[in-house]
Amino acid sequence: MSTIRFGQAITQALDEEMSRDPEVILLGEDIGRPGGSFGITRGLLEKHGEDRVLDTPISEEAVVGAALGASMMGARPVVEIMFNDFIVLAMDQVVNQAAKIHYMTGGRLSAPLVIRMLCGTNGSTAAQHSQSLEAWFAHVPGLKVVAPSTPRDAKAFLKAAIRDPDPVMFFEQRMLYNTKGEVDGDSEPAPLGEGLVVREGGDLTIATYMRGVHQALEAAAILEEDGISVEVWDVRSLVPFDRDGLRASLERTGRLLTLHEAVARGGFGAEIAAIAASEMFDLLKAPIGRVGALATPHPYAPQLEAAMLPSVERIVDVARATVRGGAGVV
Amino acid sequence: MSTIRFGQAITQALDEEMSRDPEVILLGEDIGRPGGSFGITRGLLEKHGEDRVLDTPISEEAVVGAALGASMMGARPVVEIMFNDFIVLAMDQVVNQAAKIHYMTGGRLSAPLVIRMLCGTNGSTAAQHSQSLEAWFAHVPGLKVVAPSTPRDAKAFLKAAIRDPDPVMFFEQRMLYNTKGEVDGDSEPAPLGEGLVVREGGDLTIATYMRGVHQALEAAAILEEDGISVEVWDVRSLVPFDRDGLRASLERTGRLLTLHEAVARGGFGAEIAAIAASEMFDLLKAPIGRVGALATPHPYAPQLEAAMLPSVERIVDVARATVRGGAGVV
Amino acid sequence: MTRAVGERLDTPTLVGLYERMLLIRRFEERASEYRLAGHIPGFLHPCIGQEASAVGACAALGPDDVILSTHRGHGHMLARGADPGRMYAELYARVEGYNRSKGGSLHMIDTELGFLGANGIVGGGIPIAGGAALQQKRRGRGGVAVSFFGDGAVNQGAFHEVLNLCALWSLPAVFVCENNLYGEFTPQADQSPIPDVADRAAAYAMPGTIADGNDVLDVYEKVAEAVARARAGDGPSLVECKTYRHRGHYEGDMCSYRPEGELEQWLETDPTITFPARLAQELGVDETELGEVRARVERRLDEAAAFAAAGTVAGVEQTLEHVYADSIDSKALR
Amino acid sequence: MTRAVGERLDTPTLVGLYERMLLIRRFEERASEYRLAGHIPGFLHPCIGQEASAVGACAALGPDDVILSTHRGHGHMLARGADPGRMYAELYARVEGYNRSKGGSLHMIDTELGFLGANGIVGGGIPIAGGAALQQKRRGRGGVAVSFFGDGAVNQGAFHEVLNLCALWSLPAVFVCENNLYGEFTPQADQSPIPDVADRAAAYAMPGTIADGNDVLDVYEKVAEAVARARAGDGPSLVECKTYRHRGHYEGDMCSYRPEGELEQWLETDPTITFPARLAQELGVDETELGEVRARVERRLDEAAAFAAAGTVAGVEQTLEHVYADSIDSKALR
Ligand SMILES: Cc1ncc(C[n+]2csc(CCOP(=O)(O)OP(=O)(O)O)c2C)c(N)n1
Ligand SMILES: Cc1ncc(C[n+]2csc(CCOP(=O)(O)OP(=O)(O)O)c2C)c(N)n1
Ligand SMILES: [Mg+2]
Ligand SMILES: [Mg+2]
Repeated sequence: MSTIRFGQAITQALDEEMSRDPEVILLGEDIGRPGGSFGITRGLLEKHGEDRVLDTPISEEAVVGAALGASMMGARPVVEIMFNDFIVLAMDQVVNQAAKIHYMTGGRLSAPLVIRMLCGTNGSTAAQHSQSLEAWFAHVPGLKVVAPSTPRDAKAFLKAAIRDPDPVMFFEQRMLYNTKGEVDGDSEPAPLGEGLVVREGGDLTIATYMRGVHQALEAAAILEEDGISVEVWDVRSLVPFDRDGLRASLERTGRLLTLHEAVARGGFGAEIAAIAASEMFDLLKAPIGRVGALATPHPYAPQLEAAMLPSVERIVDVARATVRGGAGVV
Repeated sequence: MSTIRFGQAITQALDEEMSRDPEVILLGEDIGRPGGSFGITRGLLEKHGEDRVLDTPISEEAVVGAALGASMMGARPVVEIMFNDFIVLAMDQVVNQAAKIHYMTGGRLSAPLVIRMLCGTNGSTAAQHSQSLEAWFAHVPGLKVVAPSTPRDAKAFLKAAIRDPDPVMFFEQRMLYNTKGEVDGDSEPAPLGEGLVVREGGDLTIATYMRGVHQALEAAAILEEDGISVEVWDVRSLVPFDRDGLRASLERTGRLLTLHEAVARGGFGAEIAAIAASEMFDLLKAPIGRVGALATPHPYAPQLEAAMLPSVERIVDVARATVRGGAGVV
Repeated sequence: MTRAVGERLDTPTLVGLYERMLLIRRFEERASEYRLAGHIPGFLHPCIGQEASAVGACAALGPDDVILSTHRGHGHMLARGADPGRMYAELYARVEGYNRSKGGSLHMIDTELGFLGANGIVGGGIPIAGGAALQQKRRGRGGVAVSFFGDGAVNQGAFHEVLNLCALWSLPAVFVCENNLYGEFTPQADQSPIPDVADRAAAYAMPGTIADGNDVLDVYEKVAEAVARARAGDGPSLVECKTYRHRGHYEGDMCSYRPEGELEQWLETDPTITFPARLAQELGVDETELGEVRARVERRLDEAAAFAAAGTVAGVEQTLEHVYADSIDSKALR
Repeated sequence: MTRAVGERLDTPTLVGLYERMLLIRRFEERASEYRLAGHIPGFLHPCIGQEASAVGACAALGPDDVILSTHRGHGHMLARGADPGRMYAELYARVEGYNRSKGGSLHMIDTELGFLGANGIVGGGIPIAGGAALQQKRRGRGGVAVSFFGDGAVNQGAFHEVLNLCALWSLPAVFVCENNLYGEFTPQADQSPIPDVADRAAAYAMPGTIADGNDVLDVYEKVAEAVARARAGDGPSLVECKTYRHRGHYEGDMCSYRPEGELEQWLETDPTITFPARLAQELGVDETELGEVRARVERRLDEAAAFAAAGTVAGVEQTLEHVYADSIDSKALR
């Protein structure tokens, strides 16, 4: 057991899986000797060789395609996409090809690849380097979508994703890279598809993921002083989604607030809210609170971006309104 | 007033707008002399000239980019994307560029272009020619998203979209192309952002768009025999979304069912459900029903595809369960 | 063209090439009929007229090689040796079909033959082929990956990115462009400023050659050269096959966009007519033998069609199968 | 290189080119300081070392021409004549900035100068440039569209699609590749099998030329030729400028990936040193005059920085402005 940064947990997962399975290969821009734009793959080329850590041209579509084709023939490729804003350049390979290959072929081919993507803002990174696009992929049958909030989960889920027989979209929020947490040395993969109660409470469930979990915990501490007891439920895996976990939490609290850094409109929080309002309606005692980014592109100016992004204050406000019977505010 | 097909309404809108404004130009694959894969632009090259009806190579990204660049300098381009499944190849130009240009530039540039896309299945068109991807674009601030259900709306909204100062994603469902309806000769554009009560009812609101409207009407007729009075509310414009219209309908019915051909998980129905459960919770007397395609790629076999797609029977079942107090079923 | 047909391959092999071309031709002609008779839903893009490029290219391949194809893929698949019965079964949407009725014409595969898929997206198979070539190289058994695509696809960004990547990494890929002069209803000349796709190879420092796409042996030889180069570790090549589709872009297209006389001119080099003529003339293959070939093809296709017609219609519970390869279905399928 | 500098342009113009290069150099050096001092959030990609290609190319343009740029766009913008004050104001995130503080370095524009934007997406500006060229052609006033991009961007699909489209339609576009030998931390040789980007022009039947990217006059002349061709209706060209960035990919990058001695070698052709030396040597421009240029640049930048520092911070209510160009905000903004 050691305390490491989120980014290091990713590195460890890659390293350990590469050591375990020679078919695990990495592809991405600048991931070779430079170790990637965020240093995640540092040392891996030296350790595992040039033919397993493939530094690519700036050709996102070809790179994802290369991973896909190799995966269909037995490789276990992990692609690094520097910012999820750039995955738009490879959407055909992700959405029309990788996601559908198993189904279209009646189960005869599959695409066990992982696409690791940085997401979220790093502060004034503006409109094209800050988005959180996970909701798109949850709408595409055939893809799995993972969004860890801690080093432990990042490591265990990335290992699971690499061993998973299906294409997995793996989101790594930039603001979490330097957060720390405990991780086992040679940890096992954790099964995808299970949420986690991170903090127990009786009045309100905040269903969230990635950095939202940390913001929710902060908000929960503030709300506790108000006498509002918040349960923080870490979604962790958008697809598969842990309906049972959500239900169990709502049975305890009866109230729901969804939270993510992605734009609220059409975000995955809408899906969670819809599941609750459809399948767990009888448990709901209050309007569902929704917190996400405002429906604008990311502004460059820090104060504007702060206004656009979900903040602990906004979470607290919406949580109060939800519990005290006001309408849910986005 | 004349009765024309949906496809003809699109053609008329293009033709009339081209006659009105010389800056309206068309771009797309095979749209020139051949008149497009579905005949929508037939005759327009001959009438308006080769320099306004631009038949392009198979280069979706360059084509959308061409429209975007021209629009930023004063043109009013309308792009035809043969199937919305192919827009994935132009996502950077749509999502990172066109959607954000106005905001990123502090309002100094804008991108008044329209992207017309065929969507939905035409029967066994399988996994890469059948999708309904409108929800993605509703999640992208800066885009407007329109999804008409009748020839009249198709014409009036396309005209509005062409005159609109922002990028508009315009969805045309394949199965509607041959449906007929009344349309004014030289009709005016209709403002984007208003839903429409297509049928009044007191027990249940079906919020839907495109072909869903027609299926909902069929279902409503069947449900009427059961004594269930259904209001069919045509969303028409996903962005801007008519919250007031939804609220007014829920005030009458107190129950909601969302319906679209797109995959239910993460579809725009989830956003509608979330809005209702958050902002109109007090109006809700029952779990929200959700009907959409199952979360699979589109199968080729007709009977499998029929099972995957929303059917009138499924709508009726979910509507009954909703009104009679059962849980909402996807 | 002037080289004798018998110079490179023996007579049975040459007759085999003819048989395969004819199988493709008749498979497609019958598919068109079966579609009109209501047995086949969805799209059909016949490759009638282009049989020589499919058969010539696949004749240059070995068992370890893999293929990525296009929307016009029946010919490539049959040329590779696929079973027309399972193909018709797929078109008929039967469980016995190659894709268990989930793919249809646009997504057909044969994993045993390394046929990794037709594709509904123009250019969509090219990146996958690049990845397949990468894995071939990693395997180190000398296998290559062949990517078929049309003249229209070469204007897609994917073409460019993948040729660059494969050349950069010296991957064993062979890019076969079937230039049939049209993308849908639009002539190639209205889609690209250069007539010869092969001329684009230089941008990636790879060889680009032009084959007479209606001459099965010319295609065979040019592709064989590219394959040899790839197997030797010398990297990818681009081979352009000049050919023509006799029928419409898809079944139902009336081809009103064609200049008069164009089809007629191409019919003169119809490979299913010119090639057996050469076999007869140059090698003395007689009408009896050619007649046997024709009869064998019809018998095979009779059986294939019967197999398809007798196939099983999937139960609707299968709708939710195969979305994911593991069995998380109950959780992920909503 | 051997042609005398005075052969083509008069002395004041040449001195002006120097001044503009120096303005860019000092703008970037100061921006780096201002960033360290905490005035500038977000990314900064300095173009230090590449001033000659920006200034040479923009010198060939007229008022109707438009420009699309990259993440490394400050130089292009200043070369075009933009106001360093409004640029710093944008970097400082002030309302007086070119983008009202909503864009920052990566998205800066100057609509009056036809500078239609830096871009955060590698290759993302190229398709927009194609569209701008289309509109220039439709306008019929002889305007061209210039697209700047790096050696890394030429492996993006967009590059290929757009060059094909523009050549096909004979659009008045000029594609200027600034080949600085690296994409981020990876050498060009590890990204493409051909060293000269200009060699890719042939794939689109357009001229491809190589300029010494550190020689402002060579760039000027090659780009001027391409512009003339475009204005004449003869279609697009590709001009490759061989150059080098002295600093890291972004501010903060320590350049550990560079071979020893490489930077030093390029410093010898630093355009902000070699060009004034030539002006002195060949045209007798004296140290006083050059000193005045330097002083003027510093004064301008002092004022620019002061303007930025005195700028207004947008109120948070402006967060929701400019999402849409019409006033549907209350409806669409959720
Ligand atoms: C990305 C994409 N764009 C457009 C289409 C529609 N489409 C199908 S086939 C075709 C023409 C392809 O031309 P070519 O590559 O020459 O192949 P051919 O049909 O001639 O064999 C087009 C435009 C598509 N399937 N995918
Ligand atoms: C689509 C996309 N992929 C990756 C990046 C990250 N990135 C930013 S600049 C850059 C290198 C670009 O190299 P080049 O085109 O040569 O321009 P230079 O930085 O050398 O000026 C990369 C990979 C990006 N911004 N966009
Ligand atoms: Mg073709
Ligand atoms: Mg570079």
